[in-house]
Amino acid sequence: MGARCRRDALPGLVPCAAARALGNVHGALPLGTSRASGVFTGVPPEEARRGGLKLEAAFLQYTFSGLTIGAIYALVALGYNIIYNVTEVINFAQGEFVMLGGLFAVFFAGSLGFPLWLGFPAAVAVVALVGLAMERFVLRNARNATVLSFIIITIAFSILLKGTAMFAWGKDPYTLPAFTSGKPFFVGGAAIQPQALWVLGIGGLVVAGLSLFFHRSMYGKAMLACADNPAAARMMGIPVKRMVLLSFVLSAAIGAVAGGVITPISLMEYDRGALLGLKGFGAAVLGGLGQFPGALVAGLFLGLTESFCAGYLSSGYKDAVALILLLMALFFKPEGLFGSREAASLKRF
Amino acid sequence: MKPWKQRLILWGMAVLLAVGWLWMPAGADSARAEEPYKVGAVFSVTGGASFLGEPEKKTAEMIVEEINKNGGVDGHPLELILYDDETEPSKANLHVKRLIKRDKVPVIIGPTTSGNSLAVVSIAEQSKVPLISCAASYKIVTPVEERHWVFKVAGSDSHVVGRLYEYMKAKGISKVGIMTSSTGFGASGREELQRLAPEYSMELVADETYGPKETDLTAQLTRIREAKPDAIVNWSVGPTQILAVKNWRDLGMGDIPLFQSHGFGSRKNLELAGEAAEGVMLALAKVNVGPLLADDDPQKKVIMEYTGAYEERYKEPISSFGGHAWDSLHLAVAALDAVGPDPAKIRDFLENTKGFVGQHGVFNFSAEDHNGLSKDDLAMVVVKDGDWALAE
Amino acid sequence: MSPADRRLFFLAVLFLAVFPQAVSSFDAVSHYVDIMVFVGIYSLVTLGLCMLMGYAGQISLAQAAFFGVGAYSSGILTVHLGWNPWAAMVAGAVVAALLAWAVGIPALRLKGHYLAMATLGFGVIVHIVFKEEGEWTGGPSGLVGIPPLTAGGWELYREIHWYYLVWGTVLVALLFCFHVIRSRVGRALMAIHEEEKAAEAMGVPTARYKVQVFVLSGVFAAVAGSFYCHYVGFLDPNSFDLMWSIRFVLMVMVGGMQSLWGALLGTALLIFAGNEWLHVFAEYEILIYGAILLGVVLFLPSGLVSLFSTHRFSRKSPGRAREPAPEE
Amino acid sequence: MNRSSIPDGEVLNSMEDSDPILTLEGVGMTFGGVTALRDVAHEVPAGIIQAVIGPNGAGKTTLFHCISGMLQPTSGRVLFQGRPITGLPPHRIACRGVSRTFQHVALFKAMTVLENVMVGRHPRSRSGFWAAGLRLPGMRREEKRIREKASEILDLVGLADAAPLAAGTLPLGKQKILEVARALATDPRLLLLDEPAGGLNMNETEELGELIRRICSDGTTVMLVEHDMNLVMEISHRVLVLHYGERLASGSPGEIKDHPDVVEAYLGGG
Repeated sequence: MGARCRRDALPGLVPCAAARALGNVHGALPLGTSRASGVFTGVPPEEARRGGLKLEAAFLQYTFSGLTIGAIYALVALGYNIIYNVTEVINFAQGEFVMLGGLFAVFFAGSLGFPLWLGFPAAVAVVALVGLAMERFVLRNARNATVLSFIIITIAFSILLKGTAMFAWGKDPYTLPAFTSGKPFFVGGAAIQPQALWVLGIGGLVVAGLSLFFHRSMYGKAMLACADNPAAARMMGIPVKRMVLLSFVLSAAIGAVAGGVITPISLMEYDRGALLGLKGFGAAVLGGLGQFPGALVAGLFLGLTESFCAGYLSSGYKDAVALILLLMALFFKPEGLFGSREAASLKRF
Repeated sequence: MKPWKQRLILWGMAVLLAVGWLWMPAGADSARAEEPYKVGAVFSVTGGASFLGEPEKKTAEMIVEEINKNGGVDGHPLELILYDDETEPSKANLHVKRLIKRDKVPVIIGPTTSGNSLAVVSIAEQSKVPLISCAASYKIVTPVEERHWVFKVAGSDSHVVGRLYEYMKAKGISKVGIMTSSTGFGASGREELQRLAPEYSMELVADETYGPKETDLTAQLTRIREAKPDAIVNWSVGPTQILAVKNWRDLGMGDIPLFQSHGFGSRKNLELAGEAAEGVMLALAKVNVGPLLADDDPQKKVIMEYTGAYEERYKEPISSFGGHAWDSLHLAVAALDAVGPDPAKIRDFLENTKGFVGQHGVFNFSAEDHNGLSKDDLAMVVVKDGDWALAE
Repeated sequence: MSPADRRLFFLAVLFLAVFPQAVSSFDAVSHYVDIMVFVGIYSLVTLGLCMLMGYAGQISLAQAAFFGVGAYSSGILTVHLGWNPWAAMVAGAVVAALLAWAVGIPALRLKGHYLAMATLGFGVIVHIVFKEEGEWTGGPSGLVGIPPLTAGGWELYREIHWYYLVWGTVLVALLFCFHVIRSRVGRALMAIHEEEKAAEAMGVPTARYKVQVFVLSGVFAAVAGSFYCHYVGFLDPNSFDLMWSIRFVLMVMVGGMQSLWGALLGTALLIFAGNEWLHVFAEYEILIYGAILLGVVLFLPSGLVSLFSTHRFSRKSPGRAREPAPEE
Repeated sequence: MNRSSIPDGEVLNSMEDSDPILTLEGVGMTFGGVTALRDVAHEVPAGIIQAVIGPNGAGKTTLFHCISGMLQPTSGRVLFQGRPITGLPPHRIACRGVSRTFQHVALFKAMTVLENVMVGRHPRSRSGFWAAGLRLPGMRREEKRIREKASEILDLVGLADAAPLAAGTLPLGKQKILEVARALATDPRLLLLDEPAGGLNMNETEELGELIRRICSDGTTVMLVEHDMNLVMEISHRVLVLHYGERLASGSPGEIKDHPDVVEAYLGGG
């Protein structure tokens, strides 16, 4: 056994000493500021080039992983926006939809052995049903509830979802095979997993589909009308109740899509929802609550910020960065980076 | 609210409370013909550390049944009073007090986690009841002058780190990049990795931490790669240790060997990580690799017996954490058998126990060492063809 | 304090005074005193939260953070800097007050969902700080070596001492809150809860009051945290995470957030349930929490106190809690 | 629109020599492109009942919001007793002596009638958290004074019997009166009443008119937005007419009744 280790697992134990020294130079430098390694005297130009390339590769790597997780945040943010637009309720259980989406995808595609093209939509459909149940059987029963009650109700529901998931799947993390197998490929020294492309692609599709839905279809337009003025919408014969229901279904489905595509990359377990939900909310607020393009940009921005923070500053405080951004946005620009103050002032804060 | 409705709910609650009262286990004063020997246990059966506490609970229950079937301890039936602290220090605190005050147990095994153990050591000290913790932190039994009544059966992280560094040194590795999760487990590992590095002339060229809910470790690994280490050590439990393996493989870093903490030592992790885990190395307690042990290994027999019984009864692979419950409970039983249910005598017996063959090693306690294990009780293991194999 | 509340208060004092003697004679419940110490500690937190939520109508999902700030201030100052525990306790309260003030000014301009999310985000950030600043807080491994509380030369090591210390503090805090409620300030808080615009037009500086009551709740939580710190003698960041903030809200809501008695009742019920009665359910506990929360909000929005005679328990006239009185 | 059709300055001077208690200087308010008030200038002499009338959407309530600080005018400024109050938060304006009622009743419904009025004493009392929590003697004396004053006001408006009831349980007419009582408790120099007679029956309206007169004769200037023209014409000394956010006319009730622009606005603009 030892021989195997020495040959296969531990090669290159004696790399060129100069490269090591260089590595240390870079290790000690603030990485983000020293792209041009050549400025250090005494460093051979060839090594300098290699060092520079490495830094570039790191930068690219952070960008790719930031965009991937950012796409997920953006999807979660879209979910918040859809419900908020129609009901002005913030659904604290949004993150749990993501968790459920991932775990149901594992259930259908992994445990039941469905092919992925069937298992993934099945997972989305089931989670959409959960969203439907949440609106129909819980929120609708709280008719005269105060804002506070709505907050507590959605929190309570998220606890229930989390607890149920813990029962159904236990506490272990689950993984899902990538949508397409294949080795990661390298761009400029940075590794990209094929699944990351699926995340970005499907995220893009969802956004495109949503904008078509809201701007072209009757249903979508009717939903937006409910958001603007429910009383007027009701008078014009739009079934507001059904629109509210639809908004929960849609938003749960989008959350499930996010969960399904990210699981092959990051695994999924029962208590992942809260943090994803919180960060998605951060993206929604940064982008201006109710603003679809804003959510998209803000989600990617948040993902990149986190990734760069983990890469260049401190990985321990990575999660805090997103939340600090959220607080800053809430405190100083509650209408969001891309929203207008006027539009925001008309909303019920 | 209508008055009759009010009354209905009030009565309903009163009935529930009454039922709850009656349900409570009978107090210690209920006399029985055959006075049983009691052992108290506090495990994290639920909550964040349930993956540790649950096999501990199962193991303890299995052992008690076995012992009672074979005539009990010195003629007395063994009674295990087990509470779940839900991985919360305040509950561990309450339960240990309850075991001492209400249940009047002469010895306590657990708690499961280092945090909860540290939250109760002072109670054991004040109440003068011996406590055999199943957690790893060295702080539980140091300084030993202030831990007169506290023992632990889990090897310290310093043993694991020592074993890893020893192996690396033998392989000519000197620059190490470490990545640890910001949990009690990860933080303790990080502390030991930093503390012991000079002793084995290791240079830590990278030191990354990450949250336990992290979804992507490529940034951390990329940073480590920048620092050009000879080897990487990841120290975490839960999904992040799988992510570390996957991302390490995806980033094409297979030429830098990856060492994991002993937390990786469960078959479930091997399944989750799949092919990516080939070549990952770790230092494990021998209980994990029973079948691989040489026949003349002193632990082979007890490990194989435990493994067989547990897997037959629960239809699931053993985990090394259940081994802690085995060790602590058998130590407690040995003490009860020898000196009876007297806390002070049990303590003295435990402190003088030598050569006790358990699941996690051969224990040699002394007044200076309330753990009794060393790094030599661990085996270096490598992942090969989706299974464990002994390294060297 | 209304006559009914005063009667109840004296009953409560009486009950609390004899409780330890009463339970200590029964082995089966002798440890209830220990549980009551925790009930007392958490009651301090929920009393403050009740003032904030039930009276001023502002939600906070950050109470665990203030609880933690108090606990860690006490822990760090006594362990690393060797302070006297009582001085550390005061320092912890001051730190929490400053923090609540600094966060409250921008945060309490927000309403409803936004306020909830802002406080939630703040709470999570504080939790991350507890985990990351390992040099001071002990990080995720926890802070050990916290000295016991001493009073007048002798150590507080027996549960009964703790019991009287904690419950004495709770009763003082309760009295303080009752006095505040039945005053100009309390009326202003309730006015903010009901019609913020109208309150403002009546000359109530709503922003300042909201921040003040937020600070009050933060200070209460911090003092409770200091007690917790010395009582348990060990701090783990997970005792101050989001789930605890939600639990505090749950305690207040279950008891009935429109009444200070409700906060005490809810706290006692949930702590006893969590430590004694829900063990039967073990893993199901999380589900039961969710179900209780949902059930209370949907079917019993004014909490358990609304089941008792409304005259005695609820505040003077809590909107939804009471059937409309007949017109003159 | 010709906005100076009535030379009100002369009329005012002939009627009141004192300084105006309220001066509006070119007050304008726009909401995202919609103009609610445009360049409104006006002076309210102290001690009178000043009505503000106009068709729906004329900007009357917006004007009240601008005076009481609920809204910040986008242009111009408001002077109270000669000092600008634009930009002050509503509670500071209330402390200066401007109080108001709301078009849609905004009582503290779960609090008792007496407590509602006691909240109104807020700007005229001072004890804070500490004083209250510790029940300092000063606070107890003050509390007693607040209670006495509030009862006195309830007596004045005829709600003394309802004192211990929850405000939300009163019939609408009484709620409207309670709003006035609550506003009176702040000892206002200027009282803004936003449609106080809305939803009241004939008898109640009459009583209200009496009450407003009494308030005015006690030295409080009253500004009143009202649709009930009989009430307006009966009790007010001056009337300001707003139309599409602009000042259309101002004068005595008699002058306004016959003013051609006003007649046209009401008939034409409805």
